[in-house]
Amino acid sequence: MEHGLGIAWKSVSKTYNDGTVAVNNVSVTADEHRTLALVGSSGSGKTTLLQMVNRMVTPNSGTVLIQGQDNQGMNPVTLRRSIGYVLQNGGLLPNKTVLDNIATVPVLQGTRRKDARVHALELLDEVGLEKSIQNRYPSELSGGQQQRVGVARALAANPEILLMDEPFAAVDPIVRRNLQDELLRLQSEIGKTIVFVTHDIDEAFYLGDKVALLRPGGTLAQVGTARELIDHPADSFVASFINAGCLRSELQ
Amino acid sequence: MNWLILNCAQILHYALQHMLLSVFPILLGTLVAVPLARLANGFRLTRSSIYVASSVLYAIPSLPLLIFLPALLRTKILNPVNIEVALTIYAIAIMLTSASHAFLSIDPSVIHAADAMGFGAWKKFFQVELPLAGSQLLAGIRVVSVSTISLVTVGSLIGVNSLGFFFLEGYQRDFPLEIWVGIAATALIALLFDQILAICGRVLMPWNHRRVTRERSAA
Amino acid sequence: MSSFGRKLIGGVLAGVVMMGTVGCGSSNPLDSSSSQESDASTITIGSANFAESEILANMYVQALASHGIHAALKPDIGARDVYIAALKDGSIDLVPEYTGNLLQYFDKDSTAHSASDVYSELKKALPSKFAVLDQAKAEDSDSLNVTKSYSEQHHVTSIGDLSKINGLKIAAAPEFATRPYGITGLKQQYGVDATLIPINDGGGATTIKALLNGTVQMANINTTSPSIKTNNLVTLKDPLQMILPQRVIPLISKSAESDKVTSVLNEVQSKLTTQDLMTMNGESINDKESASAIAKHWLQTYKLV
Amino acid sequence: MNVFSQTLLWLGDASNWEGTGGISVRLVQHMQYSLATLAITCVIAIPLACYIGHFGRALFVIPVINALRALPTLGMLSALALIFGLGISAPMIVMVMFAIPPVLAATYSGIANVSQTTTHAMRAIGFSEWQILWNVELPTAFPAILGGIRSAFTQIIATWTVAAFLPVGGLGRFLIDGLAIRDYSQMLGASFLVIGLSIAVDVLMLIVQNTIERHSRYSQLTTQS
Repeated sequence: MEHGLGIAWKSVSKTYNDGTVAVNNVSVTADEHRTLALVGSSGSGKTTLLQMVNRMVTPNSGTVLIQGQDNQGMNPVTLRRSIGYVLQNGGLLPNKTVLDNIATVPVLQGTRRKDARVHALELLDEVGLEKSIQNRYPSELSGGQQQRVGVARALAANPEILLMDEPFAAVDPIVRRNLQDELLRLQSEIGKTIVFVTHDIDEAFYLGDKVALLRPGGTLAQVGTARELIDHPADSFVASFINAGCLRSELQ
Repeated sequence: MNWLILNCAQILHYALQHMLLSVFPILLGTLVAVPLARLANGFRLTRSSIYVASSVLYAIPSLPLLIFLPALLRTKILNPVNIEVALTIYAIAIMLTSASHAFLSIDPSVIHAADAMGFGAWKKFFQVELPLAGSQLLAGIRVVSVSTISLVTVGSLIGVNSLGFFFLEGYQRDFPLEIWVGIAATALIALLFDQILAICGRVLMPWNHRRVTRERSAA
Repeated sequence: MSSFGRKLIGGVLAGVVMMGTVGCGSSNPLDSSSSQESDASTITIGSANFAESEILANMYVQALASHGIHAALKPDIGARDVYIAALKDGSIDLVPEYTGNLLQYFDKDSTAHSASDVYSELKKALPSKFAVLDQAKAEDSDSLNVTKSYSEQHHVTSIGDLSKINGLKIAAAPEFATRPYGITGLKQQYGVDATLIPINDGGGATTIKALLNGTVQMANINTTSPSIKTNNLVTLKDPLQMILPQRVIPLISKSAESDKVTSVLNEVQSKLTTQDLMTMNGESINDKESASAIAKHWLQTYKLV
Repeated sequence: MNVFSQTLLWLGDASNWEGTGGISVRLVQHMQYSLATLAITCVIAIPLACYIGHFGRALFVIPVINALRALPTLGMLSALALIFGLGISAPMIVMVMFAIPPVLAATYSGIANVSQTTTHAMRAIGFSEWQILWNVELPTAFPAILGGIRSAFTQIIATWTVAAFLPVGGLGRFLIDGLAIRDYSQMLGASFLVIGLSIAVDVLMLIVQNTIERHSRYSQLTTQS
């Protein structure tokens, strides 16, 4: 497998059977060991694009290449186990303890439960959680704690790729900033290929090495670094989207 | 009141018989209905007809079913298997609908997360769907248990005796105390089974009983 | 999904469940009662759904037990048709019976009337699988009763006197409708039209209440029931002997018969008198004693236990 | 199975349908008993559920009434028969007692899920308690009430067959009397009639439910939301 390719969406489109066009002929790449932020308002197809990577959504046309290989050719179950996935509400299994939640994917891959639990304990540290919460259930954790466990679970199987679907949207701004800093620190240490979906342009600029801005109706407005989008917005839509965001960041 | 003391051996005998006759249908009814409901849920066609199937099964009057089973099963008339099979059919009728609702009530985002993590169908059923539908399934089993325990008494009309014996003998001898003792004993057994099921629920599903502790954010 | 379509599939699903459970039921290992019967030493004794039958069944069980024969009791099975079917399929091996009714059950148009004729005809009429032991002196037969006031008011002392009264209602067990001494018998032999009010208490308290409060004009009550005397009811005479003599007699499957069983039970039969039946019925209905206690008490008085 | 052919013969034989003990008389009796039971049940259960649902008081009544379901039918029938004697009152009371829980639970849940904010707002505008109940809570709860009545009705029809243990009419008579003389055809025929009756009633109620829902725009709105 060639290195340096990360994830490539090749003119992918998706129309749901109730007729809504979620993604309309989008081509974009996520560089390896870098973070791509997919940003846009709701209905811009950012989550659909993300879910094409681990084949939770199958595009009507176009292909998704993972390190140069078409993901349609891979077995969906093994593919999903090799990709970390963080959902908005943490997506934790309410009936398992924090430790068992984190150890879920390695156990699915066949690791012995005891070893998986040891590794899970280390991950608790990495995402900044105390060991004392290991036997608690998700319903006993705060929003911030649940998100951290979600990230730890996604990292448990040591995947190459990490998909994050608005993971910090449901927490208050202060905790969100902490989580964002944690993610940047982690990324600097472990260098995963991260695809981060958000509707908040500041978060996209703050976290994304590259930012892809999507228009409602699932078309790509512009792709580039934060600096490029701010200095040379491709059109009025990009400019107004960014200005709305920047106004807020100047006030902070 | 000394009737109670004089006959407590007989009462205990029939109470034990009553419990034995009820346990089997409750367990088998649940073991059959839960997977069947999950399977039927899978297809849109059968999902909507679960309610109809249950109401048809439940509409069958108990007496003729008890009479015809010996002929259908080629068993002896007084063999308790007949009433066990009849009660199991009723247990399935009740359990089908509540099991179907239980599985439909699971939070879709958790199912989505499980799929995304790469759970296979069987693992997802046992490790995710069954535990999460657990509390509603348990409510269904408790309804089945109560109705089975009270339905066992109909067996006395065809010679398969349980606490129902006291209803018939009390009615013949114009002896209300005997009937009320039978009713009280049946209700007590229903309560006993109900509490046992409740305790099983608490032990098997601890996550249902712990709420958010005081916010101790780690950041 | 049209509602009819759902109904159809629902019906099919119900059918599948029914067949599945019935199928697995028939091959069901949990068959506690039949394993109990299979060991030859145990003899299972059943009883009909009224007190006296249960007392007699307890009596036989305790008598056999005291002679080392293990006997299991299956009380309160149901009416004659039900416990005879249970005897046929081996659910039970023996049941207390009454000569007249049993004869008429197996041979509707028998003409025997005296107790000894009935007994000899009965032995001939029995299906090959069954046998009867000695008939006791004790007799408990069906009897049609009216209240004293009704009898005086309508000058009714014999069944025939009823033929001129219409709108007659009689309280009896459901099977009375088809018995030769029942609704059919009344019509054919005495020309009496009566509608049956089916009461499931074996001629017990509810039947008496129905007679006393006028819901019914007539009631079928066992002659050994104490309530006839206590309510000074008038038992109607049966000149045409529609109701045959009903001596107590054990009906047994030949497969369970043995000399020991026969000798023990015949000894009990030889001691049993009609008066005993009346006292025992009194102990059950008035003193609310259990059938097993009454049977034990009787066996002890005759030192059979 | 020849018993099926005998049953069809029994059902087909016109003489079985006539006379006081005939099928038609007992079928009508069965419907009369069931309708009377349903009427009495609704008169008791619906107002009670309205009171509990609307005012939120006497909530302990719900579990107590649900516990009634644990009582054995045969036991209650024989116990009350000794108190009330012959006649229809004993079985009627037992049947009503077993029919109240489903109707009460359905009506209560229908009324209780009208959000407190709406009732509070209406009270603030000046609606009287009765107007709130009549104009909002009952119309919203109507589909749930109909569902409760429907399940109670089928249960009533089936349970009246056991009531024939006592000297009452109805299709159950064929079952209890058939049981005594092991007359399969009479029993199977009667049980076909009972199942047919309960399915017919179920479909009828379904049609009534759908037509009512289609016409009243208001309840349509609430069921969709």
